Amino acid sequence: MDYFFIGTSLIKIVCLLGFVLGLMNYAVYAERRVSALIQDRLGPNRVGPAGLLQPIADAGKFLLKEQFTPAHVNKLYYWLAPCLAMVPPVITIAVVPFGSTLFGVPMVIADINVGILFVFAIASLGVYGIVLGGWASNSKYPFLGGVRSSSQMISYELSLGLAVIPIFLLVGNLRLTSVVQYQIDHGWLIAPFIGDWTNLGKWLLAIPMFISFLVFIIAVLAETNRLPFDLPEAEQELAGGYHTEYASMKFGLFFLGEYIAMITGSGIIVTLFFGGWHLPGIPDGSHGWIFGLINIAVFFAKVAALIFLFMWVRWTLPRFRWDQLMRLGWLFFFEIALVNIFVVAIILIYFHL
Amino acid sequence: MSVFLFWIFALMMLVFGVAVVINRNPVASALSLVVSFLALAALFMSLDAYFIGIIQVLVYAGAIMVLFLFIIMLLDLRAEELRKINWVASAGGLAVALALMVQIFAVIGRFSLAKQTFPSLAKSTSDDVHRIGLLLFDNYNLPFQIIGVVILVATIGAVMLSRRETR
Amino acid sequence: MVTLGDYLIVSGILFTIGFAGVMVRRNIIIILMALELMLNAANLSLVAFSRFHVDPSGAPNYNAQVFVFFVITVAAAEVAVGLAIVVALFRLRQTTHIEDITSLKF
Amino acid sequence: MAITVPRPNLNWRERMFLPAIAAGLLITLKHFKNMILRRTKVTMEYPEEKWDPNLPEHYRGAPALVRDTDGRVRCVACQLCEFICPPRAIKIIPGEISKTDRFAKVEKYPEEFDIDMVRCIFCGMCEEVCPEQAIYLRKDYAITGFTREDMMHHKDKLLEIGGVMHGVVLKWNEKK
Repeated sequence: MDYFFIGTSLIKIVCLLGFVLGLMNYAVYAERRVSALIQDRLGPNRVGPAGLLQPIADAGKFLLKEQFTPAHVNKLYYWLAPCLAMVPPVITIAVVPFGSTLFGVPMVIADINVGILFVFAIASLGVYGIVLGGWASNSKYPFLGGVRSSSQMISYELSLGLAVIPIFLLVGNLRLTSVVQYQIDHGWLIAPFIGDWTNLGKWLLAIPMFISFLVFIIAVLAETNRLPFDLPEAEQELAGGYHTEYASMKFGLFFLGEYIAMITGSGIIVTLFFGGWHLPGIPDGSHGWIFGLINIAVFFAKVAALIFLFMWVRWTLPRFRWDQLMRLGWLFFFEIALVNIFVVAIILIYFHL
Repeated sequence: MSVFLFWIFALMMLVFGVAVVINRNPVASALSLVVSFLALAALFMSLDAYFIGIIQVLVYAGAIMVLFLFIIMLLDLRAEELRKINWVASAGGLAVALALMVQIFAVIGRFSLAKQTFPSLAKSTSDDVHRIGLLLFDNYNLPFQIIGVVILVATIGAVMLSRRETR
Repeated sequence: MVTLGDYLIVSGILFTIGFAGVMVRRNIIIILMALELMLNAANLSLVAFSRFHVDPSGAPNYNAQVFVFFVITVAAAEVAVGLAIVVALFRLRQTTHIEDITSLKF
Repeated sequence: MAITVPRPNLNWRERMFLPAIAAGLLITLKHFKNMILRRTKVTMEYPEEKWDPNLPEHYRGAPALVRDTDGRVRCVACQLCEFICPPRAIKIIPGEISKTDRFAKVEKYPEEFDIDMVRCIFCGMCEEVCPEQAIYLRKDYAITGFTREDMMHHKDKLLEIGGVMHGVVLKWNEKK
């Protein structure tokens, strides 16, 4: 047993988990502030300076409220569902490389060779929390929310998986660290022509990569139940959807699970399309621990920017209707992602990239 | 350590496998099956088959079981819980199953290689996705294409079967 | 140390559980689930054999893992069609109990 | 009768929806930017920032009784305000001024004058109807209390809010 490996892994797990949980609380705060600013309001600014202690107040409120269990629910599954909703997004963070190296230790908890498949596998378990919550509540609206959620997740997982195949055609590896390394060597995948301005093939490649990015980000929105696709919890139609019967910390777990899923999704998008922790001109952690810290900061800055994008989209676009959502997923994004793979393959062969 | 983990996951898989069969509630059965599959994926990983383990979680736990749950909820099968058990038929079925188990144990008991431990691999992090991909597109190209056709046929069949009769 | 036999025995017990489920239960959906258990028991022994049969280069024999891949794919197709049939049956008979579905023609 | 709204025929560019989505995103971004740069008018942040300097001339806040420059309560307990008050928030118990008093011609004074601020709707009718100009709606708006009893403004409270008002005094004027 390699005690150094175990020790550093434990430290990384504790630090990353703590950081992400903090980030999650502040994502809730940021959501409220951003939504307020977009709607010409001010948002929560009472608790602490500029309202920065609001997340702590919210957490305290969640914890101190009565743990209420309705009489008509299926007790075991009713209590199990919120935990199941929270766990998968937290596990997924394990494979995301959130920094280069710090004191020679790679800044990723588990650098496994099936990285992106692991992400999809665990993310696909996220549906159980919602479906179970809807079913165990034994009530109409939560049940409809759960059924909607399961069909939505099955539909959009296809686009999610197909959208990243072009990347792995380029990289030739499922390991997320090698995706980052490829982007350091060949330019970010959202704009592969950077640094290689005269190569026509890279300019052509930018088009399918952008389509891939669009499909992926839309599928992530659908997977995390963010607003244009938040049909499982549509307040106006389903009175809150799958968490209608939940209160206090059980509701809090559903709520925070959604935000952690958003952070994880942003982290994966950053890793796949925006070069992970890489910023041109900044060396990696092997040149000194200060650069290692800067790399981590760069990664989380990119994640924060994407979270802002998610919030911006949420407070701009209206919700899709149910049949529109299904038609969009099956008849549009699925096909476009499939064609995209062929286009990328042709470009790769023709230009010998 | 690995022995300990093996028995933990094997027991988990078997216990939840039994739970699939004996649960009266179909939703509870389906969820037990998910846990059983997750433990099985862990066993696959203990055999250094990372790709297969992840595919197991992705396809079985993530897609097939969600489909099962979806159908169970759609059909609302809770009413079936109250049915009486046919004890004679159940005992007969169990007897046949036990006979099968005894037979399997006897075969494994006589299998001389079964007492050996697993040989060590050359390097711990072999790129199994790469190797499986090469095999799949090289040696097993025709079966792979046939599988594609099978999935297409299954998709068409599922769509045809679940379409409502229009008169 | 864990031997090949341990994996085979666990796989055998799992297969038996699935078999018993098919024999004992009378709900089509549970029977389909038990079938999945049996398929997975076969997968487990295939992967165990794959790991046991190490090449001279020091890599496991991936042929068996390719088979497992095929089994999983076919199982997915089978479940899709099977559940579609169950839904169609349920529309006609309002039941998923196999003792209620005894006639050959609807 | 149902009216069928015709669906507009979209051309291919509108059918893509992407330009519309981008335009929508730009609109919300403009709002966000204007808020960050403090170009948008927003709700006043009340306890820190008070409305007082900007209150309009005839703002109708809490009703109050006023004294005249000699320190006399101008109210003569005619009970017109009690009569006119739409939510019946005002309750007056008049008291008689004794014949020997200097102000015997006034006859009545308010022994008790209660305004229930839970009921008051700040309509200003009491101010309008008062013949003695004894009740005014002042610019107090932060009227709070923990109980219903706290919200009951008694005579001394009303006089405290009201203060002294200059101007004509009719009945209390000795010369008239």
